[in-house]
Amino acid sequence: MVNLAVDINGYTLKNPVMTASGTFGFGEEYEDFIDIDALGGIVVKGTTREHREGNPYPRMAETPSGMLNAVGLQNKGVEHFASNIYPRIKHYDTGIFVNVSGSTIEDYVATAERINELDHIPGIELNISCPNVKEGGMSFGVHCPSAIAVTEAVRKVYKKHMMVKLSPNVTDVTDIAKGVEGAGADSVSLINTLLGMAIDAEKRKPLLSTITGGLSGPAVKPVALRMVWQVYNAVKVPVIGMGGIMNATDAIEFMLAGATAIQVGTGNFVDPTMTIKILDGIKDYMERHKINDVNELIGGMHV
Amino acid sequence: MVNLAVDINGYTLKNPVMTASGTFGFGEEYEDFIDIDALGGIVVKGTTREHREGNPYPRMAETPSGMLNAVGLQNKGVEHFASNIYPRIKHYDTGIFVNVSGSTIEDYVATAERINELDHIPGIELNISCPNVKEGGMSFGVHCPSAIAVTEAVRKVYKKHMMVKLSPNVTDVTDIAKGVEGAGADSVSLINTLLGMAIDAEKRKPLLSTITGGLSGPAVKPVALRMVWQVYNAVKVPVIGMGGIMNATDAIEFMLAGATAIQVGTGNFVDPTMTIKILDGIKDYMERHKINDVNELIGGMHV
Amino acid sequence: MKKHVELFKVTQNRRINAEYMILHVASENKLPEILPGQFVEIKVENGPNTFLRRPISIHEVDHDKNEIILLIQEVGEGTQLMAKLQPGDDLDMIYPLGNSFTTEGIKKAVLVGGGVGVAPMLILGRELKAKGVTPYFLLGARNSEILMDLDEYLKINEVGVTTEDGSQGIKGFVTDHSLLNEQLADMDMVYTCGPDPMMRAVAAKAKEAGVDCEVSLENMMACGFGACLCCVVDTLGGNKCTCTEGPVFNTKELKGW
Amino acid sequence: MKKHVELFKVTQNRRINAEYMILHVASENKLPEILPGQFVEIKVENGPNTFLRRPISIHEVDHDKNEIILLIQEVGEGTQLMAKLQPGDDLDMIYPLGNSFTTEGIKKAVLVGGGVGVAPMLILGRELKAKGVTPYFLLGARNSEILMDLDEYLKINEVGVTTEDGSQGIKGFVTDHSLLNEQLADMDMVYTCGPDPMMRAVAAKAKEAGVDCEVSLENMMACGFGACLCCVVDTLGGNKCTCTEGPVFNTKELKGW
Ligand SMILES: Cc1cc2nc3c(=O)[nH]c(=O)nc-3n(C[C@H](O)[C@H](O)[C@H](O)COP(=O)(O)OP(=O)(O)OC[C@H]3O[C@@H](n4cnc5c(N)ncnc54)[C@H](O)[C@@H]3O)c2cc1C
Ligand SMILES: Cc1cc2nc3c(=O)[nH]c(=O)nc-3n(C[C@H](O)[C@H](O)[C@H](O)COP(=O)(O)OP(=O)(O)OC[C@H]3O[C@@H](n4cnc5c(N)ncnc54)[C@H](O)[C@@H]3O)c2cc1C
Ligand SMILES: Cc1cc2nc3c(=O)[nH]c(=O)nc-3n(C[C@H](O)[C@H](O)[C@H](O)COP(=O)(O)O)c2cc1C
Ligand SMILES: Cc1cc2nc3c(=O)[nH]c(=O)nc-3n(C[C@H](O)[C@H](O)[C@H](O)COP(=O)(O)O)c2cc1C
Ligand code: FES
Ligand code: FES
Repeated sequence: MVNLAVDINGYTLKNPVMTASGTFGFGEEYEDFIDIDALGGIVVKGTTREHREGNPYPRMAETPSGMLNAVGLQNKGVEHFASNIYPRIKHYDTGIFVNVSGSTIEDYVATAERINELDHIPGIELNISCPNVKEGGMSFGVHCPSAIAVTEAVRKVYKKHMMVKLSPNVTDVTDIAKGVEGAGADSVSLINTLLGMAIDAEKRKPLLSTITGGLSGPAVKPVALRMVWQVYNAVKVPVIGMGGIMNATDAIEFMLAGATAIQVGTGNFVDPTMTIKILDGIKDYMERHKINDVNELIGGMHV
Repeated sequence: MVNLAVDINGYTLKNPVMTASGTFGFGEEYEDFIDIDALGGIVVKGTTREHREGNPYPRMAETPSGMLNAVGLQNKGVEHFASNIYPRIKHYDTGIFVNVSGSTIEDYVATAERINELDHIPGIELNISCPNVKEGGMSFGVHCPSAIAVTEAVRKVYKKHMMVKLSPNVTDVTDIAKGVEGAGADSVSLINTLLGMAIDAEKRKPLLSTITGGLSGPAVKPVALRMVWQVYNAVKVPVIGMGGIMNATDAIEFMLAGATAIQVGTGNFVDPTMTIKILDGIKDYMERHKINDVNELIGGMHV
Repeated sequence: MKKHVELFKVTQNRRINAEYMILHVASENKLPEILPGQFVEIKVENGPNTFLRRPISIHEVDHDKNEIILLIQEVGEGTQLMAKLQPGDDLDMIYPLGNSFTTEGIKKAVLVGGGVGVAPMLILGRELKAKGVTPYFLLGARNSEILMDLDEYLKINEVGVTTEDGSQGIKGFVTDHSLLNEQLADMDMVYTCGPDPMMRAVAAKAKEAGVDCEVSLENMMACGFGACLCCVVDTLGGNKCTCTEGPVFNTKELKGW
Repeated sequence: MKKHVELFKVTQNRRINAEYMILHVASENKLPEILPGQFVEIKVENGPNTFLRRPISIHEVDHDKNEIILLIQEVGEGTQLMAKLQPGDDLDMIYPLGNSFTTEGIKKAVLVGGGVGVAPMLILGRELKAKGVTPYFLLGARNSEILMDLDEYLKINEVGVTTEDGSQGIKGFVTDHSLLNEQLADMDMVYTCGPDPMMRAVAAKAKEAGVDCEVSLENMMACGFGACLCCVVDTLGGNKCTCTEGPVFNTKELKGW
């Protein structure tokens, strides 16, 4: 038997396959298709202090090998999550991470504090990289001082695993990664979506209500892989990689570039069973390459 | 008859369709396929002060809806261009722009000075955004002070049209755009390639000799469109847009987002007649939409 | 209702006119219950520009043959590739998705389909008839060339027709037909699916007459099963997902209708 | 030589074994002169992961029928889609590309093809024979199952065969064959195309025997016609483009060979 378990700085995932926030609902949306418990971890929907309606429709556009979204963190607020959703999903035998977002540092802190009380949530993913909200979100994550400030503030109140999700819309992602590592991040995840735009040439109008939105899917994979590799070489905390992963080969590429675990995002929409196929594919690869421990893949690219 | 001519800050292109540097050789490579004189302009290969061998093979990898390249400015130097290539191509009845690159400010200045002497070259494209060279190149273009410094220095010696080519690998492209505008750029062109990486999972090796390379093609189009729109709203000089343009609809989207002219890059490899098809497609679109002057499209997106 | 992701086999692909075709796809398994108004999400293979699945309404279900029947209009690359499917080809679908039209407590109803929006009306008409409701069909098209073959509908009940050029039925829009005017007050429900302006015009007629109206929305979808929150419509109860809480909505719930 | 971009029609697609097929494509126009060693760049339609064209050597040319004949091995998505082409399908090609093998001043030559690398050897063998040169073929394959049909080669001259499992011809690699050992000193030229390690081994044999060796390189290409500078090989004269200054190089020019 091969070992698939990976350790992300003190917390063990039974395997490196996780799901990306905003693409996997609360897990429940996928229960008809797969066994959630088979996954290494799931990151649930972006959660904020208060209820948010998100952006107006239209919120998505298809692009070459990818999509733009402008959902804008629609969610019912952390209290609703804690009282209504958490009780329904806490039985999952997988690492449930809550993606925490906000417009102010106080928002982030209040949300993280509330999540800290939930026994079956081993960690949060601090989303300082959402490009689809007017205030906060990505603006925190693209400048070092604000990224550090929000991470430090949340660190004070959040006692479990704190993963910080980085934005690719920066000149030097390693700066921010080192900053949040210094501010107490237990791990970093990347990439969030690349800021993009799409236009309907016939109607001469933007395709999204917000004009710009977040690009995801295979189109961004080369950028994501590059950033994972850069960050892996810059920080000591584990890196969780994502961006366009559609199959086991993609997942393995991210691990070779330095990811300890990976998240599947947009791919879940195309094939809701994709995570399980990726998990099986990783096992096949390990057998073919005679690798007994998946940890051997991490940063295993020969340069 | 519709008007296709556009003015880029004093220089008139007979139509808005140009070709992107490094993808169109010196024009000669396409003579078998199209009439070069039909184009609005061509930007020839990245040219440096001295001969450069470029990076070792392998230099390219295919990615979803795009490609990575790591050519690394292979060229025979500006003197070779001036004495050997220029005499062969100067008869083209189209705007020939030379893409100027370098490792130091002195390099850029020396190259631009030499090009300034060539009568049939109406302008240069200052490449401060090449991700594939160890020194100079992109490092100038991702920070405002160095972008301004190189632009100012070249402005002193270069008397004709100076287009400055911007890197997308930055937190805020409008900062750099405003900086180079202030430093004397007559126009800005964008985007150059996004820094990316590809891995061969079976061999556990990077696919490029340089590990990372520049991503181009339709995959980057949403990012490019967004940046063109941001820069159009930030500067007064004309914007020349590119990134993943494969057909007339794409080209029109860039113009609606604010581009005065567009450049076709990677698309030339897929179809060496693509520029002409785009030109014809723009005319069709104008007829269908009863637009007599292509200038009406510039920034014509209704927001 | 449990959702399935399954590889169907194309058994028939019949072109009806220059724009539409009818696609039959069969399952190896016993089909589950499928409600009128539900839809499938199709994975389009070999499309360089069809990254996401495409939502298509369920037009008919043949439980004997375990076939789902779809009415598809060619509009872009995805539907063009569907038009090329041959018997024996695989088709990867997620189904059944979405809610359904309300059929309880209705006696007489008008079913208004415009263009390819007639798709869910056939399965709905059958279901209504089976439940003892009288369904009056009203189908609108640009011209007779792209109007549906009416046989299947006529087997259920009478069919009103409008064409914009008057080449068949009443000349004009569906809202010009007597079914949505003089006869409307008799109805308990108007069901409609079609282009947005048509549905809004139909809903306005229904509102005027004080009759309930259910519309089937065709919002852009990335997933189709409630995971992405891209497909929302603004309702009195806030943003709702068209793919799980719709595609069918009573227009009373919708803001701005 | 003028390059063309043209829509050809597939006239025949014949599978030879589990991995290879032979594709005939016809032009409506008179084909221009095409030299042995030249190649085409094929646009693969409907491939979500085949953005760039695919370079394929010219295997044979039929000037009477204006047909170009290609030998293609299925290795990935692009070649798999080529394998599915049917007579009547369109195929967008840029051709003829690249330089060619040297045929002047040669009397006797060995033509070594490994795997799908035999592709340019048939057209080269014909050309040599027409010029009065005696071509000795040496074809290597993993096993007899994927070895080419030898008929066309035998019509030209004798054919040496090696298979790695000994299922046909000499057991071993092409370099184990007497044509590249005892008989080599008699030759004026060794031409070779195949996997990189094989070509290097062949080149080493030639060097040892003091015989010139021309290799056809299969470097990764983005354009195929000299515009991108991606396909370079390191030569004594600096980086040269495999697509315009190659694919055929005399190994004397290549660094590290
Ligand atoms: C619930 C629902 C049921 C539908 N039922 C049917 C049906 O029964 N028959 C039928 O022919 N069509 C139906 N449609 C519309 C169908 O989904 C689109 O026509 C199809 O996705 C277009 O794909 P394409 O690749 O051919 O065109 P594209 O080139 O992608 O786009 C052409 C146009 O189609 C629309 N469109 C594209 N993608 C989507 C999407 N994911 N969701 C909604 N609209 C889109 C856009 O307005 C676009 O401008 C339905 C849509 C929804 C949401
Ligand atoms: C000058 C030249 C002549 C060739 N002649 C033939 C021939 O006659 N018959 C034949 O079957 N094959 C030939 N090849 C190889 C052929 O181009 C590749 O097998 C093909 O491009 C693979 O495409 P794919 O989509 O099937 O595989 P992919 O999935 O794209 O790749 C599979 C493998 O093929 C190789 N490859 C992919 N793209 C290219 C490219 N653009 N250039 C070179 N290699 C690539 C890579 O090593 C890759 O790992 C030739 C290549 C060159 C450069
Ligand atoms: C529809 C959609 C909604 C998303 N919502 C969130 C979110 O709430 N929080 C977050 O951190 N990332 C969000 N993301 C980003 C993804 O988690 C992921 O970082 C990104 O999509 C790249 O991965 P992918 O290419 O595999 O999708 C969202 C992405 C999509 C497509
Ligand atoms: C093979 C290759 C070589 C390139 N060389 C240069 C160069 O020398 N100078 C430059 O400014 N940009 C260079 N570029 C970038 C293009 O000019 C263009 O900015 C980029 O490819 C985006 O446009 P596209 O998606 O249409 O290709 C190169 C791109 C490619 C693909
Ligand atoms: S389409 Fe994804 S939630 Fe409705
Ligand atoms: S493949 Fe582009 S120069 Fe050779």
